[in-house]
Amino acid sequence: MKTTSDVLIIGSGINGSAAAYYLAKSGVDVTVLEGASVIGGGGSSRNGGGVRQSGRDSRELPYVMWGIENLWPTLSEELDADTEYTQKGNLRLGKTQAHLDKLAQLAQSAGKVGLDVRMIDAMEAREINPYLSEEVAGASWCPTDGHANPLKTTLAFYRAARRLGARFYTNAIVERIEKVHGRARKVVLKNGMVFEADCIIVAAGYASRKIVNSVGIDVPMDLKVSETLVTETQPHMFDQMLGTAAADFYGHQTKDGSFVFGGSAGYDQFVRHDETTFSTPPASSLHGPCICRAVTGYFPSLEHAKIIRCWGGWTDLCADGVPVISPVDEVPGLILACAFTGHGFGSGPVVGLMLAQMARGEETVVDLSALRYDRFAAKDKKNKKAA
Amino acid sequence: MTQITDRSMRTAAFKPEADDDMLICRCEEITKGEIRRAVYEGMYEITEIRRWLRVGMGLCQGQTCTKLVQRIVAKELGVSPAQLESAAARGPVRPIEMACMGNEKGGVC
Amino acid sequence: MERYDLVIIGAGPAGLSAAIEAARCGMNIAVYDENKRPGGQLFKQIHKFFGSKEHHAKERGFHIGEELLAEADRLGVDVSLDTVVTGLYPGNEVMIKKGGQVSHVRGDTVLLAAGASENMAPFDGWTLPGVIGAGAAQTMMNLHGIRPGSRVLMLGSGNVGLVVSYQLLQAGCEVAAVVDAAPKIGGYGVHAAKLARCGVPFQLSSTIVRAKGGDHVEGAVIGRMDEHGKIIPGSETEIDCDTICIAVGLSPMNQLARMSGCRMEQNPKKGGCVPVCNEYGETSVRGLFAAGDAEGIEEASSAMIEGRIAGIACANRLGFLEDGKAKEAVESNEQALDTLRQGMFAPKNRGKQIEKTDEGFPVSQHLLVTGFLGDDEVEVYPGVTHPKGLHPVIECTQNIPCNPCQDACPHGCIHIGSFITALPAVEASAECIGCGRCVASCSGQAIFLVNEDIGGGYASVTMPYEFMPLPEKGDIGLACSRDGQAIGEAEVLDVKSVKAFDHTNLLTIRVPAELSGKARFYKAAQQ
Amino acid sequence: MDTSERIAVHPILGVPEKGRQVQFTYNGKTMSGCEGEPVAMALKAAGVMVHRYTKKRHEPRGIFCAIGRCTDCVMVVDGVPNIRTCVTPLAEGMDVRTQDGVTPLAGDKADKEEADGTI
Repeated sequence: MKTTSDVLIIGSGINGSAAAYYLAKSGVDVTVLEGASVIGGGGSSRNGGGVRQSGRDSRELPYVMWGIENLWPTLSEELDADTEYTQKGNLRLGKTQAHLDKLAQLAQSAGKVGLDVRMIDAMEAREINPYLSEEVAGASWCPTDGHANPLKTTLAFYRAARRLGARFYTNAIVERIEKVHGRARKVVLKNGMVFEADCIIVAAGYASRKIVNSVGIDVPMDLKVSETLVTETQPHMFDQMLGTAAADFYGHQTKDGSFVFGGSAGYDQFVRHDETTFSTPPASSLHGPCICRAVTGYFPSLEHAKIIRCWGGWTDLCADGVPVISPVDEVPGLILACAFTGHGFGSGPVVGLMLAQMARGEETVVDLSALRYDRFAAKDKKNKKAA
Repeated sequence: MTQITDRSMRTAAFKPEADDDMLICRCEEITKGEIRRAVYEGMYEITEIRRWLRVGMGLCQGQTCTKLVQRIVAKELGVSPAQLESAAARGPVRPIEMACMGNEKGGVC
Repeated sequence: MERYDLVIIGAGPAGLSAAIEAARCGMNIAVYDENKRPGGQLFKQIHKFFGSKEHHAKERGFHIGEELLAEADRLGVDVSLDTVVTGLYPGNEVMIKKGGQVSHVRGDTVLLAAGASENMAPFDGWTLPGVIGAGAAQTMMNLHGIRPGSRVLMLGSGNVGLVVSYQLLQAGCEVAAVVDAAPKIGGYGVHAAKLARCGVPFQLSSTIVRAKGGDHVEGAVIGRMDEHGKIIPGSETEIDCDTICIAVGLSPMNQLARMSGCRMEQNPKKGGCVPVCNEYGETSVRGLFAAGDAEGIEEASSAMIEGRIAGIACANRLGFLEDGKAKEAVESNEQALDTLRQGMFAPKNRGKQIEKTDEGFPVSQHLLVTGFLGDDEVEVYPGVTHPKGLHPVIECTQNIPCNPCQDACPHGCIHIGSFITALPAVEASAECIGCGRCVASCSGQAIFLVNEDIGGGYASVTMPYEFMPLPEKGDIGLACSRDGQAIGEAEVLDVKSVKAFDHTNLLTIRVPAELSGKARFYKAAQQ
Repeated sequence: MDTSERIAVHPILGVPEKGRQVQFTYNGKTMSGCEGEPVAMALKAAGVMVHRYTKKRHEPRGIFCAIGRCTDCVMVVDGVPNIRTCVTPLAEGMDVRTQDGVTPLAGDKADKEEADGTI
């Protein structure tokens, strides 16, 4: 077993696996350590599959837009696997004036960054999606948004990286990082094994927090449960990604015809967790019914669709709602990508690409200075700065 | 000390077998050959096989093929089927119409 | 949220037995079952059960189901049918679906008694309409009165395969053959013998290579396997059939257990992945119990006792039954369970080669391969004797936990002793009065009344007969040997149908005296 | 109705208890079965083996588990696809159609119209 490499990646989710792929592709010797028994078993496999720009914070938009323009359209070919990427737009639905105001505000700020997203009325929304209920009052419409299959995309990056010689180890639970000569260098596993590399990328979801704590770095993040359900295969209805201003559900119809919908029950941040089951939160009996009510409120004709599976995942919720994607100046050799706050899937490919660039010491394709690890400041300081 | 799993160990070429075309997952119509190839491509866990191929994710939720898949994967990896971790069980264990699941007794508070 | 002292998932033998015990202690119980009828698989079981008299032996499964239900009813247990438990959540919360509604229910104790699911064996064409599970065959013919097919090939020679094959014959289907990959018949020899004397051939070390047909089964190709499980080239033969029935074992239903987060184990002796339970059936999640096939694949008789133990344990846990009484009740049930788990087919002996019976008699290898005892072989067993006049001949040659025949004989002709798995012996000194109770009481249909000399060079043989149409006195037909071959002419001397015999008719035929040790079945002459 | 698929008298169970005879349509064709018995049983009694064709390989499927688990017997019943016919009670006037993938088998519509005399 080889325990030294150029780059060590902690976490085999879409960010870690994509970084491994782009590194291996450029000839870098890379090893991925995954604490769970399965590859990409965390948020990467437990999300609604959105590949979207609309509804995002303007700090995220530049790289997400870059990824959708440059990586997603050819990703299936690149990885030699069907990621089921579908770019047929995103309807973010509203039922009340307050909803529409909220959507309009988001659309406006996204427009400023150059995203094609506009408000449409109920009639136009129904032209795009004839299944909408009478309750829908309007929507924001972003034609370049879409969705993909997160399970397949994550595993496709893994498979492609593995084909290129990237090494993956599962059940490799990281205990801590150790510095050598002032640089992050060693990764010590819970079982005592030590891996070494010139560069260490931490992309381990919420678990990243404890790992980087070992070298004196902290990211203000918390855990929140998010649940998703899937229906039996249904006749084809529509291709758009869906979201709502009320954030009561999101989702889409997949290539095989089933619907995947996520949503919240309102108690998501209070679900108990223990550290040994990070990848499998206890499912709650409340989410399924909640999501069903939400969905049928917008899509009454889905009432006969049968739910065959519900599952939960942990969201690594950041204090300011956007991730940390950043080299850590205080600990040379350490790169951090975490706190994706529940919307990290669609950005996975471009984040992986940029992590690879950071590891090679190159400029990233998009400037990420707004997502640095040391951006967090007290409320009053921030206000002062803004003033 | 727990053993970590090296996902790079398999390097020999994939060898087709006579019954590779036989369906294993009846719902999603996945063959033995597809499952074997997935293992060869690095999907060592039942969960990964499911996610990669949709084996056991169809109408019956794996009630028919789970043991068969386990046996095939175990054979490919050269381990006993009992050593493989089952995929997580998820509710609802029987399909429920959305209208029904959303209709909770006592209504919504 | 609704809350019960005990929530039972599954109204089969284990669930109902637990409900009965718990209700006796005054617990507030909810029982949920997804089927439209309670009783689990019992209502598909139309054969008589093995075991001890105290535990429903010689009763047909569906009658046991009716009794359990009546008892549960008397005790005021509310069985909620057509009610699906869709999930088991932290805190022993159960989500149920009934009608068009879901609801959340909590149990201070919860019992998983959801039974088993069938294993499957894939082969080329196994998805063709006409390939069905053995459970499907039972459901179709015994619940709905529909024949699964007219000529059926059975894959699997375990008890399920054997019992269902016999039921297929009773429903008026032909059974083309029983095929098994194993080199030996997996189920009870007596079940195999019932099929063999009806002429059903066994093809062991063989498997189905493919099902033939366009849009439904029109035949099958089977092949012999070498020791590595590969088909021997050139060994393929075609079998004419329109239905293929798969009976290759059961696995515990474990989705709810796995959802609950209780500790699970892969246990081949229990048939698969099961919750780790203590002696009372409690899982690693406090208050969550499991019993019956969901806890490990066994017979329905064991499931009932496991259910009782779990019911008692739940009552004790919540203070409805004091420690001393609970301990006593559990112990007596455990003894009964232990008794059922003895003999050659005990869970602990699964996969073992057994050459000799507990008494030291050789186990008939012929029976294990062909399904019937050799004419000479049968002579060594203690149930086979040749006194003058009428006497029982018991062709029971394996150590199975079963003893109703011993008590069936009012004259003490039959002796098993206190050890329930011992082979029955015919007492030479006792006198047979020809009542036939032993014949009807034998769940394995392995007891015959024989009079080797009724004069005129003839012998009489009385056999159990459970087919339609029933022959009539005076009919002339064919006497068949243990392998189902016609060996001579037979005249029906008597047909006895007594209510107490519960649909096991006693058919007495007259055969040439030299066939007295061979004639074991009767076939109407070809019309 | 008294086809060879139905057991008239069973040696142990006697005469099967069945509901009254009702009519339903199968791909537009009128058939009869017993009220309350699973749709799949009524079809089996009428000699229907194929319930659906699969999505990928377009292969025929029929009854397999008969207890609502395997879902091979799903059909389009009263316009709703994926109905497990082995556990769905037959009711008077049901419209049962062969399922192709997740929709009714093409050509049925024409058949039905023909049967209804609308063409």
